[in-house]
Amino acid sequence: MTEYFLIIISVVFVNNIVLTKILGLCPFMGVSKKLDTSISMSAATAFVLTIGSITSWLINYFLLVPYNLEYLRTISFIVVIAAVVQFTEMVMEKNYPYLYRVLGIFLPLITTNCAVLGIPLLNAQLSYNLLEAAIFGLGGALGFSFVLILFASLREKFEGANIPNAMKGSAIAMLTAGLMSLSFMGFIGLDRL
Amino acid sequence: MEITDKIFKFFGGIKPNGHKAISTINPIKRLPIPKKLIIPVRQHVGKVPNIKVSVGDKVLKGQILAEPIANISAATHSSSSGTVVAIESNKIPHPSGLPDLCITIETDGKDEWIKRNRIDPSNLSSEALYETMKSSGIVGLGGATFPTHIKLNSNKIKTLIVNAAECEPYITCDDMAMQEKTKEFIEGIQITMDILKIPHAIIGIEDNKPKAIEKLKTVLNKSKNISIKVVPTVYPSGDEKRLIYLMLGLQISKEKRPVDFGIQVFNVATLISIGRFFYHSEPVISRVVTVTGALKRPNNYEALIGTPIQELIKDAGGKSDQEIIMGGPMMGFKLPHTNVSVTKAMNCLLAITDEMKSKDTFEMPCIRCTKCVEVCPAQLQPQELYWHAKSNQFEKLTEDYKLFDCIECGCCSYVCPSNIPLVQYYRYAKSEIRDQLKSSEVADIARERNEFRLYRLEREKKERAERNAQRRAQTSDSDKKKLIEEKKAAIAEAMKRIEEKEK
Amino acid sequence: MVMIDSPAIKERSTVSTVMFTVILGLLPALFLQIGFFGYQILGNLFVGIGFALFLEAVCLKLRNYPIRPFILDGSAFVTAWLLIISVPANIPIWTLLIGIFFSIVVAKHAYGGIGSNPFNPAMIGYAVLLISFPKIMTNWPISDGFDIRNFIQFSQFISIENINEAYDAIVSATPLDQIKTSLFLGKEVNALGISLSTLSSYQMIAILYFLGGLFLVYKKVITWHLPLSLILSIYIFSGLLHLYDQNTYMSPLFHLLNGATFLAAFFIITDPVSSPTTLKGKIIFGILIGLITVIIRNYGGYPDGIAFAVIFMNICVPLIEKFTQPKVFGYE
Amino acid sequence: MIAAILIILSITALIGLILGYASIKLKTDGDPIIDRIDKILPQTQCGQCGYPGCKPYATAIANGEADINQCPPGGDDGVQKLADLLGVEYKPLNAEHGETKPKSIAIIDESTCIGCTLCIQACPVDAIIGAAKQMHTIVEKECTGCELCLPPCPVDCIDMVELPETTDNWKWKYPIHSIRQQN
Amino acid sequence: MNEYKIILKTISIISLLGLVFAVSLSITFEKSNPLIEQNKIEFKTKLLNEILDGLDYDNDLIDSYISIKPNELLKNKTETNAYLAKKNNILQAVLIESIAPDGYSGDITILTAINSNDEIIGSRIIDHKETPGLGDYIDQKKSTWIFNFNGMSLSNRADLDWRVKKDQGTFDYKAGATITPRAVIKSVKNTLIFYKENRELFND
Amino acid sequence: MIREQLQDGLWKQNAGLVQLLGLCPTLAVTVNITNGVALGVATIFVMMLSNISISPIRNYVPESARVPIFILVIAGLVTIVDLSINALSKPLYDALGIFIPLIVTNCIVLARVEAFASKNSTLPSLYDGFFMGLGLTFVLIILGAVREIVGNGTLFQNLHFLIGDKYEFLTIQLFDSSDGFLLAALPPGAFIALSALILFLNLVNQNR
Ligand SMILES: Cc1cc2nc3c(=O)[nH]c(=O)nc-3n(C[C@H](O)[C@H](O)[C@H](O)COP(=O)(O)O)c2cc1C
Ligand SMILES: Cc1cc2nc3c(=O)[nH]c(=O)nc-3n(C[C@H](O)[C@H](O)[C@H](O)COP(=O)(O)O)c2cc1C
Ligand SMILES: Cc1cc2nc3c(=O)[nH]c(=O)nc-3n(C[C@H](O)[C@H](O)[C@H](O)COP(=O)(O)O)c2cc1C
Ligand SMILES: Cc1cc2nc3c(=O)[nH]c(=O)nc-3n(C[C@H](O)[C@H](O)[C@H](O)CO)c2cc1C
Ligand code: SF4
Ligand code: SF4
Ligand code: SF4
Ligand code: SF4
Ligand code: FES
Repeated sequence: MTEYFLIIISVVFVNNIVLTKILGLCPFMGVSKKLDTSISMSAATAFVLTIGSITSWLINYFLLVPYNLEYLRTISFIVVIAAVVQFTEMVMEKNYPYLYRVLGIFLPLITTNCAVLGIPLLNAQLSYNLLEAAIFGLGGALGFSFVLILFASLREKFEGANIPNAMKGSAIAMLTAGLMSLSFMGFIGLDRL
Repeated sequence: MEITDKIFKFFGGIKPNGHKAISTINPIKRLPIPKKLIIPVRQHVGKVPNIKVSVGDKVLKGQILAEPIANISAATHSSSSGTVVAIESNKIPHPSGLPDLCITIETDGKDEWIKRNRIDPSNLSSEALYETMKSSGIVGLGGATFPTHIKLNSNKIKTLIVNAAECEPYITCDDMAMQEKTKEFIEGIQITMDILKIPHAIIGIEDNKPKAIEKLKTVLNKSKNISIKVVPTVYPSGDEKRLIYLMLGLQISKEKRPVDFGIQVFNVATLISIGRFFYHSEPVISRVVTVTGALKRPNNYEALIGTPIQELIKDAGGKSDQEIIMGGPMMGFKLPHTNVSVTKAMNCLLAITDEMKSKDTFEMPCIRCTKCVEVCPAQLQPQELYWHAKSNQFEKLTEDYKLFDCIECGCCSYVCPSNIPLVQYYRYAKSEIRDQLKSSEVADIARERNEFRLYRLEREKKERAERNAQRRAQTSDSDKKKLIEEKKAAIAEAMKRIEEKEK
Repeated sequence: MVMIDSPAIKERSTVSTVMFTVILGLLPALFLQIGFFGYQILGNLFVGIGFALFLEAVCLKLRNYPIRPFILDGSAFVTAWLLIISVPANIPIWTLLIGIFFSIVVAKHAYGGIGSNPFNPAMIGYAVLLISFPKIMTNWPISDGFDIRNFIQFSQFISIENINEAYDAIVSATPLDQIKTSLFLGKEVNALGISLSTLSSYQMIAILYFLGGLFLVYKKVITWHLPLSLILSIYIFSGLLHLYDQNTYMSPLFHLLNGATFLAAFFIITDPVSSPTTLKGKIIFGILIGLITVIIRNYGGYPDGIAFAVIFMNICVPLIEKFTQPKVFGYE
Repeated sequence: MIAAILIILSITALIGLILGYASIKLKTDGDPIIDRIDKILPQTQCGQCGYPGCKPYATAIANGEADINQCPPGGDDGVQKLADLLGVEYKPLNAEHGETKPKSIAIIDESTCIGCTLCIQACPVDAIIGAAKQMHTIVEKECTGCELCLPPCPVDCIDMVELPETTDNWKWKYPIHSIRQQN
Repeated sequence: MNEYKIILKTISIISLLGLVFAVSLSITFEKSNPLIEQNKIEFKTKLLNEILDGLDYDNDLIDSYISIKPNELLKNKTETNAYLAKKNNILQAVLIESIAPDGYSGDITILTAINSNDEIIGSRIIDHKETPGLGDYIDQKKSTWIFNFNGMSLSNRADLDWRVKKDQGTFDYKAGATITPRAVIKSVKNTLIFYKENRELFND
Repeated sequence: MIREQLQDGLWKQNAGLVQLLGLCPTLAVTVNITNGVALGVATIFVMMLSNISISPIRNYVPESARVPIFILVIAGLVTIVDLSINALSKPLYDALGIFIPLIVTNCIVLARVEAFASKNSTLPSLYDGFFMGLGLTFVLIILGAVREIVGNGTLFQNLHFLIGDKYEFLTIQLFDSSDGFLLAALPPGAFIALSALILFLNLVNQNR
């Protein structure tokens, strides 16, 4: 039990997938302008991440490892993930057209969210079992959603701030991400207990 | 609703120095009838009334100059007898400094009344009463100038609250009126109770008016149906909803009106006017104005509506170039022009003092110290309102932060260490939001009309096509060929023309 | 013509009065600090605040803001002061100036200057220094007790060089740090010989921060919500751990009197700009900072986690505020 | 090699099957975003955006054919709102499509009007009333100020007049003594 | 009918591409794999040789190892390999990997070479997460601290000497970072103890 | 056309600074110039290849499987690059770690495929891949240089992994690395440095 808890603590706080591991930054920067959209985006990403890490684990364990085909990891993982995303996208377009519209170019880009491929790859590297892999995926999703939502809520506030013109937009967002990352450095060591 | 002696203290509020003593030394003063009265046609919220006189007409005191045209509208009367010399745009006391339609009367000094007969409200049907009130020109004299006949036209009212708080610093007109016109005041309350058919009224009065309290208490000694509640002096206890809370412990938001809870609040001056209207058939042609501030002889004046304010200021020992605030120091606005005249809304003329001028006007950014939150009587988050108003985030203002519950009392600005003109930001945002609402309504109409037009054109086209088809069916084959050829030629010609043009 | 907006009258308090009251609250502790550690901290304050004001002026100039009123508002003064008293007095001056640069330029002016910064500038400066120069930041000068001669005796006004070698005679880790090291090495708490009957220099200074903080509450510069919730939170959470195992967790009183607890409770988490404005929000903010601090102190990599806890909670402020909006007059 | 090929092929074939099937089952129609865009547009119906009216422009934006900064009557505010709605970057109004003017309405000089009905046909919101050979008037409340009636008028009898500021439509201004020095 | 076509088209194009890449990838893999494996071996041998510091041996190190189960002294969590250097089939040295779990920020992995006299030939830090600039002086890339172990053995040093100077030992340390060296020293010492206690494992 | 593509790739539509795509490698591997260059070159290579592979088949790709197909191509190419780097320089491979396979998910690659290659013919697509990749590589190099100098006091550390052991002398030691400003080498420093770079770009654009 504790080790699962620690996995979550680790990916959410200590080795946060976005701020410490530096994965999934493009959607982190791109879909954080408004709180509402960021919440939808994190839900979609969380879904894909969890499903993705489970299916990838299955592929790795049952297909690649037995035949010594580890070099096919990248291609097989990502193709499956891309299909999951595409499927999610279609479901969304059908059922939540407005959301689909707002998430815009970032929905297909879930596929290219580094975290989405990174977590299954890390799973394979760390040779986690299925449960651990699923929890790692879920934790990664939580870690991503957590910082994305916090970041979006901060950025919404910036609209009223007297930010210098040259800093407006992506510069201040990047700086904020840096300072957020700085604060996450404080959690170093908590994944040991 | 149970009425007890309990005072319910509301959240927030401030206690600025009252400065009330300076204008209560002398009794209310009357000035001679001015040579010219400049009477704005509209002095209330609502529709502009219809002008009933024309240039050159002789008018008598109390004669209707303009008649209400809709429910939310009020009449305007002549304050003295004389001749209408102009009906034109003129400067009015308004924060914008924009002119509005005014009727200028040259007085004849005779101050001759039109024929008056006493009206007994108990003899009138409610419709007749409503119409009578509509022609009285009585509007809320507490500042809002909302037509009183609407506020009285309800059978749901259970509680009448008399707003005698007069919480703004410097202003003393209600205080003096209660002391000197006690009888008319009580009469007004009585009649209003009769009209509303309720047995009881409460007067809410701040404890910084001991003389008025004393006087009222002695007069009301025998009467059981009018009670007095003395409330602590905290600005803005005079605000309608704060006062209701003070008296009854009932909180009312912007989304509701006191009538919805069976409560109606009237200002002292409004009630006096009601009394005078029913006992003396006197419409609103004058009001008590406090003239105070940086003047030699601050005083209260019973001024005819339309009196140029310079006459009051001169009498109070002021100079003609004095900068004047209309209303109190908290809610009033600086008059863009001081050559305007007394209106129904004018309860106070405050000559700007050195202390006000030296107010540090350097605006620093908000440091979120929440001093403003601690004093906001509407329990809003002024710093958030400011943050979003200054960056035009209107949606958040109305949805998340309830901007329209702000009563613009100015408590937040009063305490803000950063000297931010918070109320100005709120007024700006409110104007913009109202304007956007208005234009989206206009846009909706335009969209509908455009859609209808497109639909109409479509229909016409179809009809025409049908007609053509019918006609074609009647024409012979050779005719058809001919027609086609003609068309072809026409097209070729058109193409040629276009080519030439492009060259 | 004078511009007069309503209201035309105003209470006489300005941002500067607020800020310099804060400095007043910090003065007594400074006196003790000099007595214990020597007047080097004065040199740091002198140079550091000067540099902070200089940077402030440069930023204002670049951003086309009037300089005088913003320099006089005292916020840079407070920020620099808080940063300087949080770092060891023997810090090489260049290091300190880097911290001040991050406080004033990166954490404050990049976000639009006073009032706009989401993060606590002093704590950003502190965290940057701690992460970048852990060696310098964990070696505090050793005190031989309060000595009035520290005020006059010449030692060093500021230090310029790095402490590269082990000067065990003059530097040591702070009590929290020492405890952490000992626990790391498997010692038990009661074997550490730490008693609270005699107050160490750090603890006495902490008590003066507490008193200075009460002064701020009295002056209405801050409300009681933030300090009380932080103090209670640290007390309760560390108390629970202590109850659970007395041998590996220090007593709650130790946690209150050591590290930056009181300084943070009254002077740091109360930074109006970067803390929540709602009352409920303030309480949540204080409690969570306390919780994170206790966790970092007991399990994390840093001896004292307040700076990180503050920055982390700064990130959460907009969300906290969003969910703790008080009810408006008349609404249920 | 064979194993690799088989594995990849089975994965890809499966995916192809699922996605192909989904593309048929989950077909979508209609785009609610058009109405939301149209709601933001000012409905002046002036055609300055390059489309015959606001709705066509809204459709074009939704389909990604038009940029969000082509409507001068909507002004910068409008562009900002569109940017917010669509989650794209704000960009200043494209000057090619004209600039934002204060709201005005058309007035027909009734003494010159010859009653040709040309303006009636041009008006997108039917704000002009009058019959052939009779003097026309414009319903002030309904005129959007699109100026489309100006060019067809053969005798140039239509003028655009700006709505004057009155105490009714007056707005409180943004507080002027802000911290920033004017530069 | 049409629907079938769409599905079929999707399947065929994606599978076709899959085929192309499956083939080209396997070819690339077969071409590059030997190189990659060789790289791995070279890298490891280089490291081992460096620690052995010129020791004379004639066997192929990579192929001659024994597996060590997780145990309390070495603190290894999974089975690790201990390499054996032999000359003429006589054991000259062993290379044992150990983990110091009590570093400041997590595990420190150390590789220690012990010669037939039970003396340390050398130690190297394989992996650590100690604070850069503070605890990372144990790393051979940053300072020569780790070379202090050269020549030490359980018998030629007193117990006390296996300590940092602060604890009256012989090892240098940097002020403010004593946890790291203490952890490393403890782990290296334990490696020697492990070797002493399990000598028979290596001598078969 | 090609001029415009050059300008877009390097400045106006710069992946790392303007479009904010491809951020993960930009921030994660740029602890020194060598990593930056290596990953940059690998990315350029993948972008060019994927653009020219997809451009010719763009008309045969069914809408419903668009992204999976694109990503399949990209992933295949990346794996080839990945295997090659591993075969050529193991230390470099270790240093770049998980970020080589992650070129697959480097947003800029798919973004260019979607935005450009799937709409244009082969040759312009090739240029597009090259210039966009080059723009990103410049950012990688600048960030790498800044972070290496400030954080570690060196320049061209590990360059010999890339070009051979005999060039080890190229590493320049500016000051003792234990005096380095550690923040620069850590994740927060990466963000802050990129922020500074964007600020610089904004300032230049403002002044023009
Ligand atoms: C636009 C507007 C509409 C109002 N409608 C009503 C109404 O329908 N019935 C009523 O009794 N009072 C109505 N009132 C009067 C208010 O209840 C209130 O008494 C008046 O605004 C004076 O309050 P104040 O000066 O605090 O703003 C209305 C007021 C305004 C401004
Ligand atoms: C901040 C504020 C303070 C007010 N103070 C008073 C006051 O002191 N006396 C008063 O009669 N009305 C005051 N009003 C107006 C009342 O809310 C309300 O409009 C009035 O009592 C209604 O009576 P009327 O319709 O007879 O004017 C105040 C309004 C506001 C917003
Ligand atoms: C951020 C930070 C990082 C640290 N990193 C290490 C480290 O890597 N290795 C170490 O031994 N001590 C490290 N320490 C120092 C320990 O907390 C402790 O101060 C030190 O080991 C005790 O040294 P002393 O026995 O010389 O007092 C670090 C301290 C801090 C604040
Ligand atoms: C009660 C109080 C506490 C403050 N605490 C801090 C602080 O912890 N850190 C800081 O940089 N500034 C602090 N300031 C100063 C000021 O608020 C700060 O410089 C602003 O964040 C700058 O925008 C404080 C000010 C007050 C009034
Ligand atoms: S009082 Fe002024 S500075 Fe303080 S929070 Fe309110 S608006 Fe901001
Ligand atoms: S003006 Fe508005 S926000 Fe300010 S205190 Fe009054 S009600 Fe509150
Ligand atoms: S430019 Fe004119 S027609 Fe086009 S959207 Fe704007 S108002 Fe409508
Ligand atoms: S009257 Fe003229 S300006 Fe007004 S809406 Fe019609 S066409 Fe447009
Ligand atoms: S490069 Fe875009 S998410 Fe990682």
